[in-house]
Amino acid sequence: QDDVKIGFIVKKPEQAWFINEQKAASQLGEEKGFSVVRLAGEDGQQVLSAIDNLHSQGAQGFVICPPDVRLGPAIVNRAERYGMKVVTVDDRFVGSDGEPIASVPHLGMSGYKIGQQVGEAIAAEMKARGWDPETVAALRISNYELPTAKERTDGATQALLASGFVEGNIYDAPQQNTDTSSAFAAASPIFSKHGDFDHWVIYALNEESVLGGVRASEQYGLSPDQVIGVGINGSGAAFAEFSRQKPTGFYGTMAVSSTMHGRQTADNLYTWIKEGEKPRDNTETTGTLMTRDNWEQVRADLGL
Amino acid sequence: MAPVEPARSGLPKPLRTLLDTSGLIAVFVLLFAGLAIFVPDFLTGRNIVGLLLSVTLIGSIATTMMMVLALGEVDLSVASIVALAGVVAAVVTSASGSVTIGVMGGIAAGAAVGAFNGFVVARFGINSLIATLAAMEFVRGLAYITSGGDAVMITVPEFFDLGSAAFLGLTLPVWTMIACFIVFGVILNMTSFGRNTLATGGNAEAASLAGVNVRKLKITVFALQGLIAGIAGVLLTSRMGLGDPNTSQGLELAVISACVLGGVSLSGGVASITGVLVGVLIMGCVQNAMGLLNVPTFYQYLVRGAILLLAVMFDRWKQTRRAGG
Amino acid sequence: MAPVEPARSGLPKPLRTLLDTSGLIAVFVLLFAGLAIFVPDFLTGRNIVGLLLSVTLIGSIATTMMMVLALGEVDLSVASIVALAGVVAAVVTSASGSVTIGVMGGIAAGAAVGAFNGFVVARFGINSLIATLAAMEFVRGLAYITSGGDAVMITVPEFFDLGSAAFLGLTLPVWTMIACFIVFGVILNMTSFGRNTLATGGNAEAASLAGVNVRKLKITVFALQGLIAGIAGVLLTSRMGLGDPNTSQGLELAVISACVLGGVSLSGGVASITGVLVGVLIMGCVQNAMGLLNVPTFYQYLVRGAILLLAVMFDRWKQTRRAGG
Amino acid sequence: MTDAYLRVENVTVEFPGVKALDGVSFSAHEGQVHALMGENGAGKSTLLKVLSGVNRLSEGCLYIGGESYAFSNAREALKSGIAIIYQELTLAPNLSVAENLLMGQLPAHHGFVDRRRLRDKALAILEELGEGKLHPSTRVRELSVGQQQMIEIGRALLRNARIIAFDEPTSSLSVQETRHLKRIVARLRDEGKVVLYVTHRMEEVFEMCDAVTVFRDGRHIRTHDTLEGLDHDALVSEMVGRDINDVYGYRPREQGDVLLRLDGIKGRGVTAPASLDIRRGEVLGLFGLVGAGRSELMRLVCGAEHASEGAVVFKGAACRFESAQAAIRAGIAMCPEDRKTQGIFPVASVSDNLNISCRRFFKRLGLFRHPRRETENTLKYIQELSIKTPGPRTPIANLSGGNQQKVILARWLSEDIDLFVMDEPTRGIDVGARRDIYSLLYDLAEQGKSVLVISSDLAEVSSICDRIGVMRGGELLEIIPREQATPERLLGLALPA
Ligand SMILES: Nc1ncnc2c1ncn2[C@@H]1O[C@H](COP(=O)(O)OP(=O)(O)OP(=O)(O)O)[C@@H](O)[C@H]1O
Ligand SMILES: Nc1ncnc2c1ncn2[C@@H]1O[C@H](COP(=O)(O)OP(=O)(O)OP(=O)(O)O)[C@@H](O)[C@H]1O
Ligand SMILES: O[C@@H]1[C@@H](O)[C@@H](O)CO[C@H]1O
Ligand SMILES: [Mg+2]
Ligand SMILES: [Mg+2]
Repeated sequence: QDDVKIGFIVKKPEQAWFINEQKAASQLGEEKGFSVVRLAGEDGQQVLSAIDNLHSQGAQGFVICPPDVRLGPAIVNRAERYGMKVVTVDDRFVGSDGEPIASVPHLGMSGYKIGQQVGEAIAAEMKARGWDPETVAALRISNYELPTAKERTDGATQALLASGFVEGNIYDAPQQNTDTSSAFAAASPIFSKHGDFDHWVIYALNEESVLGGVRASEQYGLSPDQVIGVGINGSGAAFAEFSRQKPTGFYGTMAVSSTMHGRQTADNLYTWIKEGEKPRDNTETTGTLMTRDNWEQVRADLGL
Repeated sequence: MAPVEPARSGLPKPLRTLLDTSGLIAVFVLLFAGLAIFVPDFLTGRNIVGLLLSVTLIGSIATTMMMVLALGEVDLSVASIVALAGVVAAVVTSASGSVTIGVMGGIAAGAAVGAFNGFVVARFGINSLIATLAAMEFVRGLAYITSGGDAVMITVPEFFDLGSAAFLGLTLPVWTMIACFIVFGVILNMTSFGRNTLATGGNAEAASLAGVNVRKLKITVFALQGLIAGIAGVLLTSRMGLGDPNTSQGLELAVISACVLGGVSLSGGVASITGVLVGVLIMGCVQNAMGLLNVPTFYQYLVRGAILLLAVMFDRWKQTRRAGG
Repeated sequence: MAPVEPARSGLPKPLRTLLDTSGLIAVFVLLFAGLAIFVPDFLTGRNIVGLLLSVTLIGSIATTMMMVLALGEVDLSVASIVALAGVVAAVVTSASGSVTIGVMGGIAAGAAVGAFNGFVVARFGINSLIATLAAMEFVRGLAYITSGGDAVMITVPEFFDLGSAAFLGLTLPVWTMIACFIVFGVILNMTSFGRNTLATGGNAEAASLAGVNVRKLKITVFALQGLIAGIAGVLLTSRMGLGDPNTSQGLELAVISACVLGGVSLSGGVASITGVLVGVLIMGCVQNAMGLLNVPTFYQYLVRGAILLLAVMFDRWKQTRRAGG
Repeated sequence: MTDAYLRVENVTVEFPGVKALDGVSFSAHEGQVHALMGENGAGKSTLLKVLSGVNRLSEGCLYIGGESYAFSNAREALKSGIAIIYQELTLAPNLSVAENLLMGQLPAHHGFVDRRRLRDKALAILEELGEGKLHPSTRVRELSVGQQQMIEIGRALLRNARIIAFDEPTSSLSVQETRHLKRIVARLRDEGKVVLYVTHRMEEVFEMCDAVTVFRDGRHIRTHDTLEGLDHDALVSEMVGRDINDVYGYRPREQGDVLLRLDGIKGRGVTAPASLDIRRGEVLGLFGLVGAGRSELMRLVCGAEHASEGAVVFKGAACRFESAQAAIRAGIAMCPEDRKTQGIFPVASVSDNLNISCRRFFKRLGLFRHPRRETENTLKYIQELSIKTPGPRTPIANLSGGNQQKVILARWLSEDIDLFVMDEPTRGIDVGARRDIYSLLYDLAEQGKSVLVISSDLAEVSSICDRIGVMRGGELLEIIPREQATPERLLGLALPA
C-alpha cells in the first residue's frame, strides 16, 4: 500500500501556534503526496480516542504534542499495539523514571531553555536601559498547573538571577487561565502591593499572558519605558502589539517557528514511514528575539 | 416556604431590601472589614480601583444574567459572546478603519446572538440550558473562524482609548458596570418589564394568562443579555489591545455563581440587584486578597470553593433562623 | 398541560417508553445510518470499538447524572471528582504498592465527595448547583494538592491492566459503562429507590409528605454519583498511566448535555435510561465522525453546537406534533 | 361516649407575624366525622399540618390514643396512623396513577418494586374510589383536577390510618366524585376511624358530619358534639362573627346591549359548535360537571387557545385574540380555575400578584411603575375583600388557600375590563367572603359590565346568575333563564344521559 496517511494531534487546537503547525504539516503533505489528519487531544482521554480514530482510518503514524508529557508511556503503548509510528513535537514524552523517553523522536524547544532566552533578553535590555537591579521588580505570571509553563518561567527566573537580579524582587502572579484577561486579573494586586518600584520586568509562559501583565502595569500608571515584558511564541498577539502606533511595555517576544516545527516533524515521520529511516532522537530549536524594530523581518524569516 | 416579615412592612423600600438580603451583606461587610484589617495594601486607593476593574466583566454581565435567571432561564453562552464580540469589533475596526463601526459591529453581534437564543427558547420552547450550551459551542466556533484562531490585531489607535478613557479616576469599563447595575436595578424593580420578568420566572403559565407577552419578554431579556455581553466583550478587547477568540473561558459559571451567591434563585422569580452586587464584590475581593496574600494557586481553589459554600450556608442559616424566630 | 395519550395506555410499558423517547431514537438511527453510509471507515469494527471507548467516561457518569437530574438537582463537581479519584488512586498505589488499596482509595475519595455534596444539599437545603460548583473548585484544588500540581505517574505495572483488561474484545472501561447503564436502568425503573427519586424530583414536597425519606435519598444519589465518577476516574488513570489533576475539564457540561439531549428534564421527575444512552451515543458518533472526516477544529464547534440544537428541536417538534394530532 | 382518640391541647402555631393557631383545644372520637369550619385563614389547614408533622407546635400537645406526640416530620405522623388529604394537590405529575397512589409505600421485594402488586392495589383502590375506568399506568398529569384529587384521597386511604383528615376535598370534585367521597367517608366512620373534615360547604356538614368545631382567627370558638338542633344560620354567624341570612343576596338589574356573542365556535375540548350572547349588566352562569368543557370554551374566548371554527364577536366586531394580553387590552379578563398552576406567582408578594396586570394604569413617565399607587390599590382590596395577610409585601404562598383566591380576584377587579370570565371564583372561599364577592359581581354588572361565572356549585349558579348555560361532554346544551333554572333541571341536563 502506497498511500501514506499520518495524524497530527495537538493539545490546544484553537491556539494559533498549533494551527500553524498543523497547517504547515498539511501543506507539506500536499507537496509530497501524503495526507494529514488533524486532530485534537486536549486531555488523555481525547488523545487515546484520536489514536483509535487514526487507526480506524488506517494511518501509519502520528505527530503529537501531548497535553501532558507523562502520558508518553500510555500513548507509546497504544501506538505500538496498532503498529503506528510516533513522533513528538514541542513537548517531549517523559517515562515513569522521570526521564525523557529516548525511543520517541522529538523536535521542539526546551521549555526551560526558551525560558532562559527570555531571561537573557530581559537582562540585556535592562542593561541597555541602564537600570539598577536593586530598583527593578519582576512580575512572574505563573501557572503551576501546567508543567510546560512552569519550566519556562523557571528558565527565565534562573537566567535573570544569573544576571544579578535580586531574588527578593520577584513576585508571583498565579493566573487561572493562559489568556490576557486572567493574567491581567492576576497581575493587578501585585502592582497595588508593590507600588514602590519604578522599574518592572514581566515574563510568563506566553505572549498573551505577558500582555495581560503589561496592561495591568499601564493601569497602575507605569509608562512604557518603565516596563520590559518579554513573551514566547510569535503569534498574532505579539504582532498586534508591535503594530500599535506607540511603543508599549511589551518589549519583545521569543519567536519560534511553528511552521518549521510542523513541517519538519511531519517530514521526519513521512520519511520514517516511507523509507524506514528513523529521525534523530532529539532536535532542539531555539527562539529568535522579536521586537518592535525587527518583527516583520523575523516573521517573514520564520514563515509565521 | 418563605417567612412573613410583618414588622418590616412599615420600613421604606430600600432599607427593607437591604434587610432582606442582609445575610449576604453581613457576610460581605465582615469579609471586607477583615480583609481591610488583615491584608496589607488591600484598602489602598489603587488596589480598590484595580479590584473594581477586575470585576467589570463579571459584574456587567451578572446584571443581565440576573434578569435571565429571574426569568427562570439560564445563559451559558455569555463567554463565547464576549469572545465573538471582541473579535468582530477588532476585525471590523481594522477593516473599516472606523472605531464607531467596529464597536457597533461587535455589540450588534452580541445582541444578535442573544436575540437568537431568546428566539430559540421562546419560540420553540427549548430548554435554555441546552439552547445556550449549543450557542456556547457555536458562537465560540464563529469567534475562531472570524479571527482565524489567532488573536486579532487592531490597527486603529483610537480603539484603545475606549478601554482606558477615564472619568473621576475610574475607566469606562468600570462606569459601564456601574451603569449596568443602576439600569438593571431600575428595570427589575421599577418597571413592569422587570416585574413581569419575575412573574414569568415564578409561574410562566400564570403570567401568560395574566396578559404578559411571555415570548416577547424572553426574547428581549436574552437580547439584553447578548447586548451587555457584547459591550463587555468590546471593552475587554479595547482594554487588552487585541481581539482574542480564546478569552474568558468559564466566565459563564463565574457569573452565574456570583448571581446565585447574591440570592438569585435558579428556579426563577427571585432576584435582587443588591444581592448580585454583593455577590460580585465578594468574589472579587476574595480573589484580589488571595493575590495580595500570595496564596499558592492550589490553595486558591480551596479558598474559592470554601468561600462560596460558606457564604451560601451562612445566608441560608440566617434565613431559616429568621423564619424560625 | 401535556396531552393525554389514551391509545398508548394499553401498550406494554417498554414499548411505550420507546415511543416516548422515539423522537430522539429516530434522530439517532437516521444519524447513524447517514454516518455509516457517507463516512468512510465509520462502520468498521475497530472504529465502533474506538467510539465506544471514547464515550466510556461521559457514558458511565451520565447514568448517575441522570439520577441526580431526576431528583431535580445537578452535580457540577463530577469532572473534579474524576481528577481527584485518579490522582488519589495513583498516589496511594505508588505509596502502598498495592493496586487494590490504590483503587479502593480513589473510589472512596469519589464516593466521599459525592456523599458530602449530598449532605450539604439535603441537610442544609443549599441549591445543588452552587453547592457542587463550590465542590468543583474545592475538589480540583484537592487534586492539585494531592498530586503537587503535576501529574502522578504510576509505578506499579498491574495498575495498567485495569484499563486494558479485555473481554469479548471490549475493555474494562467499556464493560463498566455497560454495567452502569444496566444497573441504573434497573434502579431507575424497577426499584422503589428509583421511583422515589423520580417522585422527589417531580414534587419534593409531595414525596416528603408521603413519607419518603427525602434527605437520605438525596445523600444516597449524590454518593452514587461520586462513586461512579470515582470509578471512572480510576479507570481513566489506569488507561492513561497517570493521575492527572488537570484532566476532564468541562466534562460536567458534556455529561449534562448528553442527559438533557436524552430527554432528562432539568427540573426533575423525568428521566429515561434509553434516552441517556441515545444522548451519549449521538454525541459520541458526531465527534467520532468529525475526526474521521478531518473536520477542522473551528468547524467542529459549529457542528457540535448545531447538532445539539437540531436534535433537541427535532425532539421538541415531534412532541408538539404528537400533542397536536 | 368513649374517650377521645385524638386530643389537641392548647396548641399554638406561630409564623412570623401571624399566630395561625392560638391555644386551640379540641378532641375527636373514633367513628366520628368531625367537621372543622371557619373563615379563610382561620387556621384549619394549619391544624391539619400540625397533625401531619409539617408544622411544628410552638406550644401545646397532641394526644393520640392517650399518648402524647410532637411530630417533627411527615414520616413520624404517618407511622402514628395519621393520613391527610391536603388542600393543595401533592402529586408527582410524571409518575403513573399507581405510583402516585402508593407513593412512599411502594410494594417492594428486596427493594424491587413488585409491579403486579402495585397494579393490583391500585386497581382495587381505584374501584373503591369509583374511578375504575382509570388505568393505573396513566400519568397523573393527564388527569383532570377532580381525578387528581381522587388520587390524593386514594393515597390516604391506602395508608390504613386511624385518623384521616380531608382538607376541602370537594372543592374540585364533580358531582359523581363527591357522591363517591361521601360514601367513602361514611364507610370510614363505620370502620371506627377518626375523620376530620374541613369544608366551606354548609350542606356537606349537615349531610355528612357528626360533630363540628368552629375556628376564627386561629382560635377555637366552639365544638358542637352533635348537629342535632344546630341551625344553619347560627353556625354561619359563629364562623364569620356576624349574621348572614342570604349568602347569595341576588340583586336584579337592567341589562344593556349584547357585549359578546359566540357564533358556533369549536376548538379543543369544545366538540359541538357553541353559540351564546351575553349582555352588558348580565351575570351569566356556565354550569356542568368537571370536564364538561366550560374552561375550554372560555379559553377560546380569551385567546388562551384558538378556535378551529366559528366566530367571537366582541363589542360588535369579530375578533380573534392572539393572546391573553390582547384579550385583556380589548376588555376581557379571565380568572383561571387552577390557582396553583395558572393563577399565582408563589414567591412574589401579594402586591405584585395583584398589580401584575393593572399596573399599566399607574405608570409614571410612561415607563416606571408607581409603587405607592400599587400599594394603595392592594390595601384597598385587602380591605374590601377582607384578605387575611400580614401586609401587601407578604409572599402570596404564605396566605391560606382562600385568601390566595381573593388576591387573584382582586387582580381582575382592578383592571379596566368589560367582560369578566371567572372560572370557579368561589372555590375554597368562606361564606362571608363569598357574600362579599357576589355583591362585587352585582356591582360590576350594575356598572354595565358583564360577568361570566363558571361554577360547579349548583346552588351558586342557580342563585346568582341571570341566565345559566349548561354544558355536557364538550357541548353547550341550553341556556336557561334564572326563573326556570331549578337545581333539578340543571343537574338533569348536566349529568350524562
Ligand atoms: N407557611 C406559612 N408561613 C406564614 N404564614 C402562614 C403559613 N401557612 C399559613 N400561614 C398563615 O396562617 C394563617 C392560617 O392559615 P390556614 O392555611 O391554616 O387557614 P385555613 O383556615 O386553612 O384557610 P382556608 O380556608 O383559606 O384554607 C393564615 O393567616 C396564613 O396566612
Ligand atoms: N391538556 C389537555 N389535553 C387534552 N384534553 C384536555 C386537556 N385538558 C383538558 N382536557 C379535556 O378537555 C375536556 C374539558 O376539560 P375541563 O376539565 O377543563 O372542563 P370544565 O368543564 O372546565 O371543568 P371544570 O372547570 O369544572 O374543571 C375534558 O374532556 C378534559 O379531559
Ligand atoms: O503550549 C505551548 C504553546 O503555546 C507553544 O508555545 C508551543 O509549546 C506549547 O507547549
Ligand atoms: Mg386551608
Ligand atoms: Mg375546567
